[in-house]
Amino acid sequence: MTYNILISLRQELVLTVLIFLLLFIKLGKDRSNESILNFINIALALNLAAGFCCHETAELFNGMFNTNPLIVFEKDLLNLAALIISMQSYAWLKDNKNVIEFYLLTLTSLLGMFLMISSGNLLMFYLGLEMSTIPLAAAANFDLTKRKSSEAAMKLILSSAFSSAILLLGISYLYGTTGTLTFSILTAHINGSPLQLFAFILLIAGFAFKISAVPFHLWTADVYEGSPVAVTSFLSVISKAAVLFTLLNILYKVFTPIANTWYLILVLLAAATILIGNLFAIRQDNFKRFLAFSSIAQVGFILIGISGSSQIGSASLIYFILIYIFSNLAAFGVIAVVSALTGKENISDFKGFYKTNPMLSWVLTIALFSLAGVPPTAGFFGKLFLMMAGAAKGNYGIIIFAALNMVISFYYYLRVVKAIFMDQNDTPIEKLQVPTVSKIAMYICVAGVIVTGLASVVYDYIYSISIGL
Amino acid sequence: MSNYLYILWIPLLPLATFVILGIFGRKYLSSIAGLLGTASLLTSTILSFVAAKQYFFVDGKVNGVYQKIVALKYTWLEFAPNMSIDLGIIIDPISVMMLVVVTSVSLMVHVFSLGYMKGEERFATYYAFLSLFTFSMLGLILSSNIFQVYMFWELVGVSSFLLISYYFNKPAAVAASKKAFIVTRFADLGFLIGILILGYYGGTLDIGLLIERFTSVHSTQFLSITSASFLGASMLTWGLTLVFMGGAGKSAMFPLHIWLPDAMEGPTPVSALIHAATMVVAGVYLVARMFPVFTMDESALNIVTYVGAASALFAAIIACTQTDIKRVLAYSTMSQIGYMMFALGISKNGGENGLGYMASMFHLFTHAFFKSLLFLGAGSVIHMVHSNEMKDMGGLRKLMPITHIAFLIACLAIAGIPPFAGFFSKEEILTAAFHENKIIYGIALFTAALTSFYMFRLYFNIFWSKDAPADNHHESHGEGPWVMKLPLLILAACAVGVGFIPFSQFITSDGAPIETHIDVVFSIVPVALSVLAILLAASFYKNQNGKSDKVAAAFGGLYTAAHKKFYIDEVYLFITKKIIFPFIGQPIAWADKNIVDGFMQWLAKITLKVSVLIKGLQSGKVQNYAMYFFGGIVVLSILFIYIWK
Amino acid sequence: MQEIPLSQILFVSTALFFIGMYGLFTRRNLITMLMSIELMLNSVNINFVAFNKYLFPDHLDGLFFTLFIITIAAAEAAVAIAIIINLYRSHNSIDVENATEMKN
Amino acid sequence: MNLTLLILLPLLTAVLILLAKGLQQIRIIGLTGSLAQLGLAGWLLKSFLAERAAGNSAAHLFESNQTWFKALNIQYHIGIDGIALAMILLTSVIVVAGILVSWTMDKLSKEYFFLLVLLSMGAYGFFISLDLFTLFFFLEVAVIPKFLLIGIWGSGDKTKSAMKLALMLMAGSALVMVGLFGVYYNTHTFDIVQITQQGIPVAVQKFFFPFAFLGFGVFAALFPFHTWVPDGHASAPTAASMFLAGISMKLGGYGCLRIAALMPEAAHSYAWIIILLATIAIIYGAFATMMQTDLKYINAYSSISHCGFVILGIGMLNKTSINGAVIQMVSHGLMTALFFAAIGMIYSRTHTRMVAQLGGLLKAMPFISTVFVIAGLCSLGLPGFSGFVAEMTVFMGSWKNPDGAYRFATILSGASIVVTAVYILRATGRAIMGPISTEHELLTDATWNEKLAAVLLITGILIIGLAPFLINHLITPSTDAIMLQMGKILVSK
Repeated sequence: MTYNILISLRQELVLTVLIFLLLFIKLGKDRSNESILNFINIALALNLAAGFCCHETAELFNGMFNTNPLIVFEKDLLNLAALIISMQSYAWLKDNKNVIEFYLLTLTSLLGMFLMISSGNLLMFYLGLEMSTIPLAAAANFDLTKRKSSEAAMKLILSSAFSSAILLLGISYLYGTTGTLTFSILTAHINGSPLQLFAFILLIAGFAFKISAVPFHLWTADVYEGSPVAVTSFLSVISKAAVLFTLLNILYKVFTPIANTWYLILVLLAAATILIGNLFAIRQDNFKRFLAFSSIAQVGFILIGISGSSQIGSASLIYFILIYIFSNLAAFGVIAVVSALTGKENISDFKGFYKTNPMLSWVLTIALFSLAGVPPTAGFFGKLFLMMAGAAKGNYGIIIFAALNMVISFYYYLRVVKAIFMDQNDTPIEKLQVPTVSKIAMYICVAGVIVTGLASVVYDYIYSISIGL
Repeated sequence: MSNYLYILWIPLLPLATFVILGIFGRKYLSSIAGLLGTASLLTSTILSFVAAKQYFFVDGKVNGVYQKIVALKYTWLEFAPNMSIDLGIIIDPISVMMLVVVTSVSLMVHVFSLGYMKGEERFATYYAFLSLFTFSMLGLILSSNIFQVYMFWELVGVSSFLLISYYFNKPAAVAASKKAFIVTRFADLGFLIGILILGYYGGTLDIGLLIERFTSVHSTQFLSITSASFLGASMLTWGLTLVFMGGAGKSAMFPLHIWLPDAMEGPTPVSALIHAATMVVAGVYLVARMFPVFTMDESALNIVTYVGAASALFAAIIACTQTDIKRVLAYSTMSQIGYMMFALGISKNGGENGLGYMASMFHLFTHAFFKSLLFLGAGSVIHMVHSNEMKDMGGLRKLMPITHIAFLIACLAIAGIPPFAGFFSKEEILTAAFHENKIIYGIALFTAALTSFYMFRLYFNIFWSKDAPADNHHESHGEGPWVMKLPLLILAACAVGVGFIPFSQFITSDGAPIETHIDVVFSIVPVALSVLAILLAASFYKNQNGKSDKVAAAFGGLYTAAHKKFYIDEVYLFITKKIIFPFIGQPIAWADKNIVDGFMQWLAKITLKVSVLIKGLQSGKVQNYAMYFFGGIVVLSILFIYIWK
Repeated sequence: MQEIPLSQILFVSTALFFIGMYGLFTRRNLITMLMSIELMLNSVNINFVAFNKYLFPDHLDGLFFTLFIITIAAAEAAVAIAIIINLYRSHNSIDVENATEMKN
Repeated sequence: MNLTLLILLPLLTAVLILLAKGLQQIRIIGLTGSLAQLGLAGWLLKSFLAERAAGNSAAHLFESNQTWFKALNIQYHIGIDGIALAMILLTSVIVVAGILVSWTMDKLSKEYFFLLVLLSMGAYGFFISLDLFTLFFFLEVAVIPKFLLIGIWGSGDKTKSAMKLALMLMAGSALVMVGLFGVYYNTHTFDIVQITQQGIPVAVQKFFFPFAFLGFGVFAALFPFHTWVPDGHASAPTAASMFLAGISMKLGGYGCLRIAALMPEAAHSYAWIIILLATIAIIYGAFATMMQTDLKYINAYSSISHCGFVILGIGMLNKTSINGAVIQMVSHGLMTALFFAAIGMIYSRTHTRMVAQLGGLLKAMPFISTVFVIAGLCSLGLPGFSGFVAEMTVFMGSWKNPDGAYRFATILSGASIVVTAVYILRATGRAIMGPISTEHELLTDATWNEKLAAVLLITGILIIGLAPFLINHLITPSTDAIMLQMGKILVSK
């Protein structure tokens, strides 16, 4: 029935409505940023809440769009992330005259991701993908006057256009060899012929580009550094998560016949990604760039988890994404506040940070420990479960490799902690007035970092709804 | 069998004193510390005399043989079933005898110290340490378990360390204490391994059981230990030799003797107690304790014999050349202990053949008295002259008559002049040696002569040689208070008297009394030699004439060598300072910094290097990014379409 | 007239794709690079149409896909050009070599 | 009784510390908390002995087992045997002492005490957990506090040391993790009890034992992974050094023991390597100590040497030697904590740790000097102190092994006690004895809190040293169980 459709599409619909509302607000007489921001945050919170109401499996528009508890949960995660980001960028947007455009762009891209996640068809998937990418490219350029910002946007749009061209070529060959675009039918026609493998590799490359896996990652650092913090966090958390969900979906549901191939590919990519990400992260001084590389390394671990190709694998992936949202956004939150209020974005600026801003320091530290995977933070469990999933196939080489890389990553996270707590600095960042909204967001993140790991119910729930190969 | 448990109090009382003085002494009891310690020890002494009386005269003997009685046995630490450290009390002739010796000598020293250490800042601490030592020594004596022996062995070592370094701000004292501890520690390592060997094959650590198993030729333990061998020697030899090594360390046998002379840095009463009468004979006691097992292995016994003999001679020669009176005494101690050792070595087990054993114990007994007497005498001399050097002394016989007499008696005793105590015990030793081994007998004889020579050299140098120094500071405090004279007198009496004890009635290798008699004909030779030596010494040193220097010059190299203690210390110094430190210690320390740790550092460095090396990948040119992108695709395609297809 | 075999069409499209890629890799002018990307997209379009016509004529998936690609390419180009213009504002050039501030 | 209290109590203390205001409140809370822990541990001991006396001969007492991650079959499974109990007692004692010696810590005191308490929580959790996952969790919980404690409150080249320590320990736990995964995927559980029951295929053991064992070995300062020890201990603030050497090095030893018990065949076949490394550590550590000039370095290196005995005891794989290893863990914990406390007291007064610059302290500060000497004597294995009992037990155990090479290893290790004597006496002779330098003459002796801490630790040392049968009775049943288990598996295979 019609309202069934409405329920199935509720998350998308809410977003669409919100987008249009924002357009009207833009057209109407201008309001104060505070009111707009509060309104949006509340709306996003509602949207998030709406996600939890009822989880049903449905298939709409003859397989173009399908949804199930897992997908709904994934969208909830993205909503959560969007909400947190928007709360954290409060300080930055408060006196920015283009606040609405920012939300138009990000929300549109979010909508695109929703469509991509629940796409049941390559065409739908492609549309979602582009819909999520193009606005972000514009958003990357949000600081119109900054040189770096426009450079970042340029790099993003060009390389994503290139990658989507590659992706499309892959899809076209896939279409040529199978004659269909629908996932459910596609599986039957996959036979691992060279052309299909080639097509598949092109497809994987497209994905790898979005999740910035080595060697398709090179745009990441520059774009993260150039674009505004809010956009960076959006890129590093939400779009990555969305693409990962889709990748998981496609690999586990569609390309099952060539599982062995993509298992190897994933392992290779994972190894390269972890290593390169770590090696680059060691040297970085710009915080966003640093987090870019660290997030690349994280993706490597995620790939290991996916390569486990079991229910544990997918569950651990989603679980890790949740944790990653909390921890990464906590870190970005602090940076967002600092850069919005002082414009400083370098690790060296954070020397002696603890003396002036103990609260922020602790948030940042906990976030970093979580990223490093140290108990009792959730990151520990996330990483460990990913590795367990990876180990399930008995390929301990990659596990040992990853374990040793954890030590390297530990080093650069501790480097930051060292700067914050131990390094002497006569001109530390002065005491900052953190807006309440951002504070709340940070507390949410920290609480998430602590609780998500220790409270096993979260993982058990995810496991119950997640899919295996 | 009557109850001997009260013997437990003999060691416990000093322990209690130590604890009390150790904790409260410094603050509250410093005034009465001495009296407290002396009183408690007096009780112990009385108790041990009671014990001796009960054991030797009342119920020790069962149908003619003195029994080994285990009065107490408490499992203290069980390593494995029937392999455990038991704290026990063993009572047999030698342990009871040692009880008497240790307590009475220690008592004398306690009393003497009341005067000697008067006014010391750490008076209480001193008595605490004394009590600790006495406790450890008594514990060692009473041990029924070889590991228990080892424990008290270590405790004795440490308390001696504490007492030697009593003057802790005197670097020499500290160095001496370190030397003493480390050398004996090294010896104890041998002891420990010996214990491990014996315990492993014997399947027990209980001395009684060990003896029982290793002396019965057909016991599995005996067979296994004798059949097992390492580097040609049977495990029994190894075990016993290593145990003896421990003994040699404590008893300052050559070549582990180097700590003893330096140990004289401690307060003189301490030297009298530890380094004359009690601790240094622990080695002898240990061998005697394990004697039945030793008799089962010829080679081990031979080692004991020859080490003993060598030490006796070696020390005697050095003693002739030393000028520090305490060092002379130290070397004489070493020499006398050498006597006891080889006496044990040449002895056999049981009956008349056990003469050496009995003689050795006898000499231990007499030696304890006259040697502590000598030290205390030297103590009161030093107390008066404030110097250890002979050249600062001379003609003191007028100023300190009592000391003089006592010292003379002691010298006569050690020289083996009848009817003084030393005579009897030495006679027995010589007799035994004569019957068993002529070479040893020769050495013994020569050493005896040397002994009387250097003792009287000492005696004359202190009390005669020049006239009483005119300066008045000697008169100022004369000979010290009665508490210092009384022990001298008592001990002098002992030095005269104890020789007449029919020792062989009580202490023999197998507990059964044997008949011994002094063969006048036999004893002419040694006595004559001693007398000659004394006369020689008198002619050299009675009053200052250049003779001695001439003789010394005549001996030339030998003299200087002896004067330099045959350079043994230098050898040790060379080994430690020139070999162990630079060739083992430093290389390891270096390697740890630069190789082991360096490797870890290198890992970190290399990682950073690589990361700098590859930073070109991120060129910042979007076109290169696209190329890498395409390159990635190409690689993947090649890998998965052509290679792993 | 007998029709052109699929292989030749595929050859053309592939050629087109790699020409586009070559352009993207070599040209310094951002606009030209954008055009090269359009070239690549168009080759993909040819693929779709050809596959659809020759192999699976009964559904129109390929054609639809082509339409969407064209649309999105347009959108992409629009945003890209906007960005490039903005880049020109800040850098006073649209040479890709000048926009390499962020590296390593 | 519920063992979780051991985790909750420190947690509560930590929270209260965060809420407290002012040094006075904080340290009062810290002290009360740690005393409560001590009391709890004592009560635990009492009820444990009561249970045993009542004839409850189960391997682990006070077990409780909740499912934690159902999907992954991860349990929160806790329970203690004698060995764990001994470790818990050790921890609680050292925590109290540590709090006491850092009584006047005024720099960021809140964070300081918070981290100390957190560290102790990790230790408790580690010792009570019977599930490898939980074990691993608590093992790593302890890492971060160490890093911060050293890096923030340390001295000298503190950040470098802290970094080195953190990274090496992290590498260690990474190895452990690989080992645990291996176990998990071949037994489908992390539960130690279950694993011991069902056993692990020998091939699997052979492959994964080295990872797990060496991983824990890093924590236990096993040669050649010991290099974090000297710098870490030397740079750390007093209490942190006490915790590091007293508690967290024991995590490693305990872990090694558990791993060896889990994989008996592998342990047997790798025994010679373990013993080789342990012997090297003992000798090498001893000689390296001999060359040190900084009191803290001396103690750090000697810790390497002493912890070698733990590994040696485990490697010899017989009841006596393992008993010895456990006793050595406890003994070394107390002894080295005492040592570091004394050094800290000296340093806080003289502001130098260089042996050459000290001298004759016995004159100025008799109490502290006495403490120092006692620690030294314990370290060189004097009868009456715990060190003697532990080392002798290890020797007796190792000697049981008739293999010539093992005998040789035992003798070499025995030789280390001579070297120990050398360096201890050198340090004592220079620093405590000898003439005192004029600027040190007027220094004051220990304050009440320092005295209390020292007395507490010394009491522990003496209890073990004078009445070793107590701890022996406590741990022997557990070691028997382990040996039985090993034997059973070895027979069945």
